[in-house]
Amino acid sequence: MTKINPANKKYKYQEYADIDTGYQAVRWHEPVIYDLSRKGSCNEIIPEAEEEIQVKVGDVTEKIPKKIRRKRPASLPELSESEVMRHYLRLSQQTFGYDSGVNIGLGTCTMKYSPKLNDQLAKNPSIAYVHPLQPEETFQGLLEIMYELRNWLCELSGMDEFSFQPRGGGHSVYTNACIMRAYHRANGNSHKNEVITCAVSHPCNAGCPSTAGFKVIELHPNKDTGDIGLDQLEAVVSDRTAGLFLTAPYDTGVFDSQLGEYAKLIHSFGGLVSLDQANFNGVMTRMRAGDIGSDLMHFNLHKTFSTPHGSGGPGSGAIGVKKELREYLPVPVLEFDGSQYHLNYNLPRTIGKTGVFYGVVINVLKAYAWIMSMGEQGLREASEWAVINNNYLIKKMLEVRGVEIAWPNRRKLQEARFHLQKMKEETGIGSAEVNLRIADFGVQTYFESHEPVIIPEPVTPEASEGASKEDLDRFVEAFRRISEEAYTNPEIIRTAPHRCAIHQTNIEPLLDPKKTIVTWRVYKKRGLT
Amino acid sequence: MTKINPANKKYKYQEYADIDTGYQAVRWHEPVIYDLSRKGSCNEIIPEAEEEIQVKVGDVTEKIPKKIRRKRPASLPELSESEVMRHYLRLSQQTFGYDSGVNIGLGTCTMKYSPKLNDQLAKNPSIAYVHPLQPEETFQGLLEIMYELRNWLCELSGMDEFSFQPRGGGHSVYTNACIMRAYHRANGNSHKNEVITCAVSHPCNAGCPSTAGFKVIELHPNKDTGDIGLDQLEAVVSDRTAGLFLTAPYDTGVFDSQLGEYAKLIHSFGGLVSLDQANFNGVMTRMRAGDIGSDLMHFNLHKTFSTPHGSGGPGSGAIGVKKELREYLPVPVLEFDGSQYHLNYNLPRTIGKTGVFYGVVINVLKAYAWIMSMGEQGLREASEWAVINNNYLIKKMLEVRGVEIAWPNRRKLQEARFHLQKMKEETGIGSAEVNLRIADFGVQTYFESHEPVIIPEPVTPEASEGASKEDLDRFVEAFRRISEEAYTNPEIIRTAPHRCAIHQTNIEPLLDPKKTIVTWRVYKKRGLT
Amino acid sequence: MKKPFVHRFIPNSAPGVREEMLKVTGYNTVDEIYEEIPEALRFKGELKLPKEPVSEMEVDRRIKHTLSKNRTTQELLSFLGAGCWLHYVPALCVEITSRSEFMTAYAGGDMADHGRYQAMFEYQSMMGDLLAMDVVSAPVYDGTTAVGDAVHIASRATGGREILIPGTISPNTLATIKNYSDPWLELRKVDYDPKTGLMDLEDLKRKLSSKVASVIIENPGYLGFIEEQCEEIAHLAHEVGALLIASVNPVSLGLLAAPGEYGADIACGEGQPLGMTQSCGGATMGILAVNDSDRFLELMPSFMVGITNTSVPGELAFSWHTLWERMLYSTRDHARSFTGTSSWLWGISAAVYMALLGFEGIKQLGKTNMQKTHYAIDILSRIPGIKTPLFSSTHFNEFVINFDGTDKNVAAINKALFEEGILGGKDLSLDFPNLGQSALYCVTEMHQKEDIDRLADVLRKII
Amino acid sequence: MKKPFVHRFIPNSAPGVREEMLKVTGYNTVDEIYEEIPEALRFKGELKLPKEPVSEMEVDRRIKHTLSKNRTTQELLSFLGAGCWLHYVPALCVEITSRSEFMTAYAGGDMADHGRYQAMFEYQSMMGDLLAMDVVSAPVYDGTTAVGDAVHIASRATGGREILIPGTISPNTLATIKNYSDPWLELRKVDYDPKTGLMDLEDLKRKLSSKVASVIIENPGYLGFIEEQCEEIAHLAHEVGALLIASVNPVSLGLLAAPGEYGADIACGEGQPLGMTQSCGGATMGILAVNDSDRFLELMPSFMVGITNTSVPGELAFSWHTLWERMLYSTRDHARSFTGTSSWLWGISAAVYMALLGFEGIKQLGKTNMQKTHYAIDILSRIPGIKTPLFSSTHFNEFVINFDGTDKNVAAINKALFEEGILGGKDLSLDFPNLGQSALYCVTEMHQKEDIDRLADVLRKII
Ligand SMILES: Cc1ncc(COP(=O)(O)O)c(C=O)c1O
Ligand SMILES: Cc1ncc(COP(=O)(O)O)c(C=O)c1O
Repeated sequence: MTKINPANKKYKYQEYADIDTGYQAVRWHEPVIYDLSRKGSCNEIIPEAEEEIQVKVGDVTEKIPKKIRRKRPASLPELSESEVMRHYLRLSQQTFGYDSGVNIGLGTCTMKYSPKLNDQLAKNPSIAYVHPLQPEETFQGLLEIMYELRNWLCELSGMDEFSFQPRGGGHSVYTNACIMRAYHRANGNSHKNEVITCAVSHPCNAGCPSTAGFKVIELHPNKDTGDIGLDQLEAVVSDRTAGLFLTAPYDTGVFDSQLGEYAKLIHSFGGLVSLDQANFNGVMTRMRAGDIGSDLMHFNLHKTFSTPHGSGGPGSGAIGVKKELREYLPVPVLEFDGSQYHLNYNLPRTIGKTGVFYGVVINVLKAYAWIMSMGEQGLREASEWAVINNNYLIKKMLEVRGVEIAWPNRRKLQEARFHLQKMKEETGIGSAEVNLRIADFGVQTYFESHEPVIIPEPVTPEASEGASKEDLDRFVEAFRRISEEAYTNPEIIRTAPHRCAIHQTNIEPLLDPKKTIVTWRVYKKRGLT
Repeated sequence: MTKINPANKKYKYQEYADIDTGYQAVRWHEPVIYDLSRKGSCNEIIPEAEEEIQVKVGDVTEKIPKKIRRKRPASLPELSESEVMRHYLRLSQQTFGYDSGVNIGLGTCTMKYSPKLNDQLAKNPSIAYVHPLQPEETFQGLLEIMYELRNWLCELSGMDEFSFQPRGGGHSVYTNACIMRAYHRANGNSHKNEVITCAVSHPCNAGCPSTAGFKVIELHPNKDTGDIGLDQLEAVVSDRTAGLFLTAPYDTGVFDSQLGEYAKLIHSFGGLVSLDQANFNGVMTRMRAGDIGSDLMHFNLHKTFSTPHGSGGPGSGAIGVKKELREYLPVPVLEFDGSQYHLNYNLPRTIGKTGVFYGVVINVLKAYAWIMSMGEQGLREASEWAVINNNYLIKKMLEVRGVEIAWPNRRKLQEARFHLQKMKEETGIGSAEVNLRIADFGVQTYFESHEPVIIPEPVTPEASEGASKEDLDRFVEAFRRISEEAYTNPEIIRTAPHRCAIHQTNIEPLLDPKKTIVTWRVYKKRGLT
Repeated sequence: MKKPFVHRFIPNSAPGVREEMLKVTGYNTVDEIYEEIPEALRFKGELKLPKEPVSEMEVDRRIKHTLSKNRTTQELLSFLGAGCWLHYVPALCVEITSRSEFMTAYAGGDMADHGRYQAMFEYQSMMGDLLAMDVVSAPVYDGTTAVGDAVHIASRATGGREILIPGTISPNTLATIKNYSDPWLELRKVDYDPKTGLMDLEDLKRKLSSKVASVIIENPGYLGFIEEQCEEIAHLAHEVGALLIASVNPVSLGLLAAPGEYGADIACGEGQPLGMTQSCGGATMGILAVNDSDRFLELMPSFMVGITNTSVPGELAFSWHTLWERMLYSTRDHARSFTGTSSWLWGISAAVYMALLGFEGIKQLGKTNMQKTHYAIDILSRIPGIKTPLFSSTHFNEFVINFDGTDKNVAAINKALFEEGILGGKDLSLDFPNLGQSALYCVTEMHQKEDIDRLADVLRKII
Repeated sequence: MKKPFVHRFIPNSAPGVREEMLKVTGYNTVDEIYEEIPEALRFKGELKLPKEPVSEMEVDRRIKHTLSKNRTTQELLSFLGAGCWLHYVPALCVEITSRSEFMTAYAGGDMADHGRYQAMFEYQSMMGDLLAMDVVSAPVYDGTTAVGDAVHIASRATGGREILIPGTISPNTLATIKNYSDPWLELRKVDYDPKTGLMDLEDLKRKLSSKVASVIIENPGYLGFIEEQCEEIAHLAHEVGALLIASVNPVSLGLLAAPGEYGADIACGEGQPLGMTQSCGGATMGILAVNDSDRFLELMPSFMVGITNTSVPGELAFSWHTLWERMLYSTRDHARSFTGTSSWLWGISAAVYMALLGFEGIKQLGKTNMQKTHYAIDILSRIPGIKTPLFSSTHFNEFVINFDGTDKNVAAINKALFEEGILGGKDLSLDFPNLGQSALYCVTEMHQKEDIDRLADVLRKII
């Protein structure tokens, strides 16, 4: 049962607008907050110091040496509290969150339901008001949760130790790259300065080792298989190889069938394997990085493990390493002596830190609560459902005129790369255009592809276990209707969106550093050009 | 500076729709939740009893005698958690709350900002998890707050004692009517069974005494002054008069200039005066019911005192009485012995209870926090602003073609009654029609009038201190544009709304008991007729 | 010019705005407008109020400090029920009812506020299904006022003047409906069987007559037992033209027959278990429902959101204008009700609760409650000196413990329990003196086995 | 057929759906699809994980129980700062960041998610005003990684290989940027004046050369004092073509000169004070800004939301595609950054915070912090054996107490304080051994006078 607006079958859209989809986002035409400012409005949120203190110390701000005093007041907007509330309420309503509706489009993002209980627990004063430098014994509860999650992730990954210090996926891969660097140095192998990755791994698998100073060799997937293939790897591996950074499964949805062989090959050259399992969602309980030769790996707690995406973070990375690499982990590492939990800073070979304190502890809590809610059985089912949903989506999407799939010979797990090359040829409408239009149907836009764009006109949705059949049908129905439009009335698509809070955004000036403006103060000076 | 959609001055609405206003509500076309049901979906929110308990007691539900067991399962919808979340999220977005935008239209409702801090405090476990029958000494904190608020309200009203038991304004007036009844009976005056009210007091001033068994005499305001006038009152007062129930100021915005005389007159016949100060917002610190002869009165904490309206409650009434009437109050009454707070049930002449426990304690807390935030100075300023805002609104509204005001000779405090009789005559568009259209402008609809409709085509907005000048201008601008439409293109108005979540609602079947349907089960049986 | 007083809750209080706006009004000062209040009525004295505004942080600090003097049922082990129960509040109920739009909306039009009207229609619908009743109103104030409303409906529908109430009726409900029925009606208690707690049908028959407007039952009874004779009572009432009012606990209806199933004409109850925290009794909602009969529909005193269509074919809509003329706002001097602003937010909470748990969930919840309650009864009944359950009927999640076999009264026992961090059951010795030293205990899904065991251990120790 | 496993987080897990959907896929079982994973790579063992799903109520209960083992800075009197501060969190920050739409959105398109892009542009803009910088990015992970990013920007902009850092740099920041600069850059500490804590300009001059990419300053310094020589340092750095990186506390900027005012080229800082709770250091956001110069704009590693127009004249819009090619996603194997998902939600919190307090509010906040801090310094300095402030410069809201004049070390003192319910300042003896037995104390608006007095009393007692 497709639930696009059932009541509206008989709705005469034409009476009110020329293009209807059964959806319309709210349009507040909300100005930039500066344009809501009223000179002199202010909110007494923070009190002055107590009378006695003021009397005692006087205006100590006068002790600030003149040369370091603020010169000009910042021209922050001035609004009263209710106006701030209204403004951000409206902006929130103009944001299509996971809870708002179908989010299947965002492949590689693993959009799933973030349980509200977990968000509420993370606001509990018993975590919100803990300072990271309190004595360990005063936050054993939190350490227990972190340690338990560590244990569970060790089980799920086959790794021996975890750190939650990284605050995202990129941060994790970077931290792993630092560990790899430290490892080779410690072993006198500073010449090992090349890493190998592939073009259909998340870009951070190239970018993070690069940032850590490695030379990066990027392989492309085989045209026929979608794998990189042992032959390619053999051709580039050498004594200089520090390691291999791969995403599994690839962004294309292909699970490289020779991962095991790659690991052996890399190991035979003294290299390490770092597996990016940010997108673990299709394979929980079905494969473990540690079992197939990974020395390092990471999960994104904000993907597979349900922590909310927060409009773009805070996320949370969890890096797993084999015991040989434990000594290189960022400090502190979690330890349990049978009765007390400890933060051990005493790791002589530690890389030190790649971020402050212990990572996004609130997300550790949320992931912990989520796994507890699921149980092993639930994790297994969730992966199965991600896979079934995705394969259902594939079948349905391929019925849509102009939609094709890359590597149709490969079975796909949690996601797949579609493309619209045919549609583009036949109608001039490609993926970028369709993506302008799709939100008009009350579903989230979709992820096209990371660069390099190996498959032209790419479309990469991902149906996690959070998607229902009705959601999938709705998403496909939107595609079907857009395809119809492409073949009959492409102008609707080219001028889209028509049903969003705003209209087609002109990104051209934002691609030109001369024209780019990212603050109001510059906009006020220069205006748009 | 009128802020209707400034960016949009140059917006070619016609391209996308024929009628634009600079606003469009979200349209999810969200089905009734039953239509989202999926057989067998369920959410494990509550666990089964522990194994040991289950083993020990077995399936005790079998002990329920057959004849009292549920026969048919209730056909509640079955959805998974994220679907419930999505559904109600969407419905919330299709609701225009105070925070959403201009709410000036809702006269007599005193729409103002409800501080978020106060809502958050009311969720503090130290109030959320207090049971009302705990020993007094275990919730002294809460009793302290209630008692302090009692003190403050005594000050503000000039009354001697307060009870928070009533859960709304109507509930308060009713409780006051019960007290009045008990008082006269206790004084051997059971023959005093008439109360006097007036048509421009809130209907509960007639309805509640009626419900309490009084015969109600309803006076009409004088055509010229808007007051009821001593002469009218003298004509109906008698030995049978139990009391006078008036709202001050009236729904019309008129503050009856002879209130003091009325009180004297009523008292001279042995009657009591009960003043409805639900709409206290314009006169805080400027007049006190107790000083002008009221024996009983009430405030709505959910109006003047900022507690959120909750889509229609929970509100909270606070009834104030003079000390002679204290012994009739519902039990328990709050007391303080200098060190401990008590709930005194031992009031021999108490009317007993008109609701459960101690009333809407969470709103007592919120009102307390609000007054604390304001201070006396803030209360006074708030009233002044309500009055200034309203008088500004009056001036601006009267510039709109077809808008007039009742009793123009009277100065208005917190609200005023406008009317569109001229517009109706000249265009056929009256208040009901304009009210269909106004939400299209991104402002809340307005309150027309209580019954009886003494002033035809009434419009009763109320600008509390929460309204900004920009809000007022926006509201008036909407009126101005609708007036323009009325005179040029009234069809737009008659077919409105066009920019809301749904279209013009057909209320005809809901005015006919034969056709009225208020549950899905009946709808499924009968459908709309 | 007055020194500007800028307050965070008053947008216009920014400097300069007052002057600008006053100018438009044509008045020089706001006092000029206030002259409208006759001199003699104006207040000019001093108020004993805190003078100055207080910052948000300081309000937060002070109130948290004051509240911290409270002790809670999270920290103490509580067995209090008696009209306010410790149930689990699903996260979604909190999430949804905290949404600013629902929290702050009020009386907007059908189309502007369509979402909350739909939510309320859904509440009514789901509650109708749970109760097996066709007409449900938006929630009224609380469970006791709902019974009060029911009593009015019944008397107006039948013209009867007597209301028969169970001998075990909740004292809170009784106190409330005493007012509600005055001066229209007379309340008469029907005896109960001292062994089972059930209504004494013989006494009922004796008291039934054509003067009776309705018979009220509570199910589960205030004292926790399941009233199993509902069908018979309905039958007996109907025979004399009286109505049956059933006041029920909504979370019992997964297991117990729904009012509509045994012929109740009016159903009511307290909705607090459906996702509201205890809040010192301050978060309540009255359930009120009648059968779909012209006889009752128009007598409903409270808002009902109806379903209808719109100018666009196929579009459904919801409106609160349903039978407007029956309401206080229209009947005025002939009103028999006073429900205005009531408990809509909690109606939304209840809707979320019912949708989230579904019927199976509510059934399971009932089972969990009963099992834990019976476990408690089972182990407490083994304590020498204690008699429980006092009534032989089946219990849902409350039950009476009689302590006459000990040498302590309930007050003393509760005091001793409290010293161990336990809130004992509600002392019944005032409201039900004939039950001796008895207390009403409540056990729900929130009690762990070890909680119950602890109660037993401590009781054993102290009596 | 498998017995259906229905889970609340898996809508399709309702009975029957699996079969129906599998049929469409053309596979008989999901295992058939999993055959895609080569046999050898498949996991077939046992996992030591909790097997069964757990109900929401039970998760709530267990986790609250575990968390209750923590002690908090609400209950204990805490003087800990050192990178995570106890500031008041305005209710609106919580309200807005709790809104489902902001909490759960992620990577939607410019137009579908317009609201959060606008919010982020507003964050950038307000932060730009506060910093007096023209280019601000969406927040990065935390204050230490922001400095890490800054270091990369500086070296790429200048080609320099050396980074001069203050001798008093935060150990957390130092640890992070050590990694970030490896292998690109060399970190060299500049001496500080042992009396004032300020950077030793002579030493700075000695170390400055054309090899230097940037000079980092912290203001206030990690040890709490205000670095007053910013302008001179900027000048000295610029003279050799190096950049100035200023890492600042945003809530100090009501009083202290903004980085843009003294010529900083890159500004960074930890945004946690702007409406985030301490959360054991788990709620952080890195502030990152540069001046509006072509030189730096394209070197920004993180998302920036730009302002633009739309197809409708007059309409403004916001997009995160800003200079996409500079980002990791595009540069890939030549990347010098790795910021992906970072801390947008906290950016929204910061936006709300800045809009709510306004510049005057932030200034007042700074004053309150300084006054309380100086009050603390004042009364603590009178305690015999204590030397505070250790540095003679003016302090913002942190300061060093030296206990060398007592016979106890910081560890012992903190232990004794803890026994009185006080969390003493961060022990500096490990990170700054040359400061002897010193601790870093933090006093903010959240400390009442009596809190500070209590600290003094207890300290007097225990040392
Ligand atoms: C496979 C993979 N790796 C890494 C990342 C990067 O994660 P983050 O955005 O948290 O840096 C992503 C995020 O999309 C991903 O899908
Ligand atoms: C003057 C006046 N009295 C009484 C009431 C009734 O209040 P409630 O809706 O809480 O019953 C109102 C509400 O609009 C009112 O304005």
